[in-house]
Amino acid sequence: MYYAVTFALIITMGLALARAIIGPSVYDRVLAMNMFGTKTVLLLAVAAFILGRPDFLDLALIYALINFIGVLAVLEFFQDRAARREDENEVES
Amino acid sequence: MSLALVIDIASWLLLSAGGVFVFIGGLGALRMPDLYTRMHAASVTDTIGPALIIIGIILQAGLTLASVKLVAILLFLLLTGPTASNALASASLLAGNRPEYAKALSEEENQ
Amino acid sequence: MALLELYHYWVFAVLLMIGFYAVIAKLNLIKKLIGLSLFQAAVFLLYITMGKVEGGTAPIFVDGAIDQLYSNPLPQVLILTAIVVGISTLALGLSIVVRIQEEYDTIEEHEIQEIDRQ
Amino acid sequence: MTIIFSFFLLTMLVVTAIAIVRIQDLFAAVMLSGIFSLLLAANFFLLDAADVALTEAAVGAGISTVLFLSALAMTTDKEKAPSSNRVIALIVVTTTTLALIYATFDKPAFGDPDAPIHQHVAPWYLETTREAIDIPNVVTAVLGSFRGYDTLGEVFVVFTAGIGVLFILGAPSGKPRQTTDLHSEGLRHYLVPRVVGRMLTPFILLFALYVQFHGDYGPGGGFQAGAIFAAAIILYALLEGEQRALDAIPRSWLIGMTAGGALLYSAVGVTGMLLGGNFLDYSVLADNPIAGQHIGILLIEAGVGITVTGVLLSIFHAFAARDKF
Repeated sequence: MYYAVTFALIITMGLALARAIIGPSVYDRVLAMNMFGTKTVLLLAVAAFILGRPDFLDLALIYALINFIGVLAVLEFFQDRAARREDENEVES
Repeated sequence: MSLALVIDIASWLLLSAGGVFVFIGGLGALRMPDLYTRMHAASVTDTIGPALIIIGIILQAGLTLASVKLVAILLFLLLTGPTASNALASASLLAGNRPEYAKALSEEENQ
Repeated sequence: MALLELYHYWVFAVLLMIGFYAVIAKLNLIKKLIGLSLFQAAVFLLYITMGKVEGGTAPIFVDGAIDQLYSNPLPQVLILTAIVVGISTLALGLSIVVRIQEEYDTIEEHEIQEIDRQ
Repeated sequence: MTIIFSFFLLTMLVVTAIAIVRIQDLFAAVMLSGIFSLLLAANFFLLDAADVALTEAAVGAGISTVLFLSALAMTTDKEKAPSSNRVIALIVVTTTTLALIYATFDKPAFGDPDAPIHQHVAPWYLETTREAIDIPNVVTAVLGSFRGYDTLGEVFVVFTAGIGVLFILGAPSGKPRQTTDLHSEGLRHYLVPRVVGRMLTPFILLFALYVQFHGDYGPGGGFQAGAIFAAAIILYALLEGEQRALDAIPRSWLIGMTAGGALLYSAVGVTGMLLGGNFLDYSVLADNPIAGQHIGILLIEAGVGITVTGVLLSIFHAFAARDKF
């Protein structure tokens, strides 16, 4: 049964990857990355049981925590860029 | 029917339902027409899918340390997933991207 | 099935060369650094692939298991440290790129060379 | 069955790599490298390398994305010219790929237990770890004790790279300072992420400590814990502004941590010498050689963790401070 779930996860990872490559906007790519992260967490959790080493769930746990940082860094980047553009516009006008 | 069999069947049902939801979410994220509908598909299934799959694994693992870790993973996913979607949507709105249906509505009003 | 067994090595070769292509053919310095980290990742993959033993498990002893096969710990040790060293050297490269941007106002290699010629 | 999963994951890895190189938008390339790192870690996990996957998880998904984004913020996020000498480069790359693939036919089959790599040193490590060190995680045993010299060298490389970044970005840029102080603000406009992030930060710190001190028994150790600890502080800096993070751990502390961890590592080695053993021989640290090994590994892992945290945070603050000029 784990195998069926793993296949579903891997196919979904492929779909998310396609979305990340197509884009078109930067937000789509961030969305795809976030989705991909969640799927990886689940894949690692299921794989820990397939490999028979449930003590390796630490890995899935750390992904669940760290993946969030990437999204926040992107937000900060957007905020920064928007503020910079405003500054430039003020200088021009 | 023994209890073990019932638990097995329940966990299989949960796991396959989770797999189906995750797959539908992936399909939605790829096929939907604009950012906000894609986000809808991805974020909703990103909460229900992991919940079903992880509860399914917990039923298999029983009362062990692994289950505690799985509950922690589920909690963190349930916290961070919607938060990330919310933040992303508000960032996109602040940057001036509007949903397709809102654009369509305002066009109708103008006519 | 016999071909599937070599697939890991082929992926290594292809990844290595994709990274190498980015380093030699791309003009943008940040793109070159991304290519360098792809190159690095390919090498990591090669080491870890070689350390895998069929039927083995991660080299962390399982309580009470007798005759359990374990994968090779040595490549894992080398790559574990290499990943952290990799991120530090990547940061060093990025900081040099930032300084180049400040001095030349561009990070495209051909534009930098033009400015240098003047 | 896992080999079929690996097949799909590896194929996705190649597709991602090609997309990274082809895409012109550098921001998209950074996003895709985040995905690349996730895929790589999943592959490592399926190849029995739990420790390596943990390191890649801690470094690849969080810290390297943050570093690339702060570099992009200071430079540009669009690549101008696509490539130079494309044809020659493609010919070189294709020939080399074909040569490498031809060479793989002589390689021992995937997972072959009789491959030359598994005959020398590795079996000895696996056997001796039980008797001489007696901790379950062989990777930590090899890293901390058997190959302690090697790890000491790596710690000093990390240390040197950190110092290098501080030298390069510490110099004044000569441009006038902007009035808007973006980084001191943090993500003030995003209420929900701030609340959730504040809730998560202590858990990440706690988990970093767990990874640090549980490294003898499960996947973990100083390198991973250092990266996770730094990631937690970076999360705090992103949410509350860089200044608040600097108030929590000031720059002088970071410099102290960078040097102190490496010095702690060397000091353990020298102590072993003073007690009559060899450099980095922990057996003499306690009456019982095995207990001595445990103490030694614990101390050097702490040293590694402190240095890695110090270096990664110094690098982050150096980039963030530069952005304000």
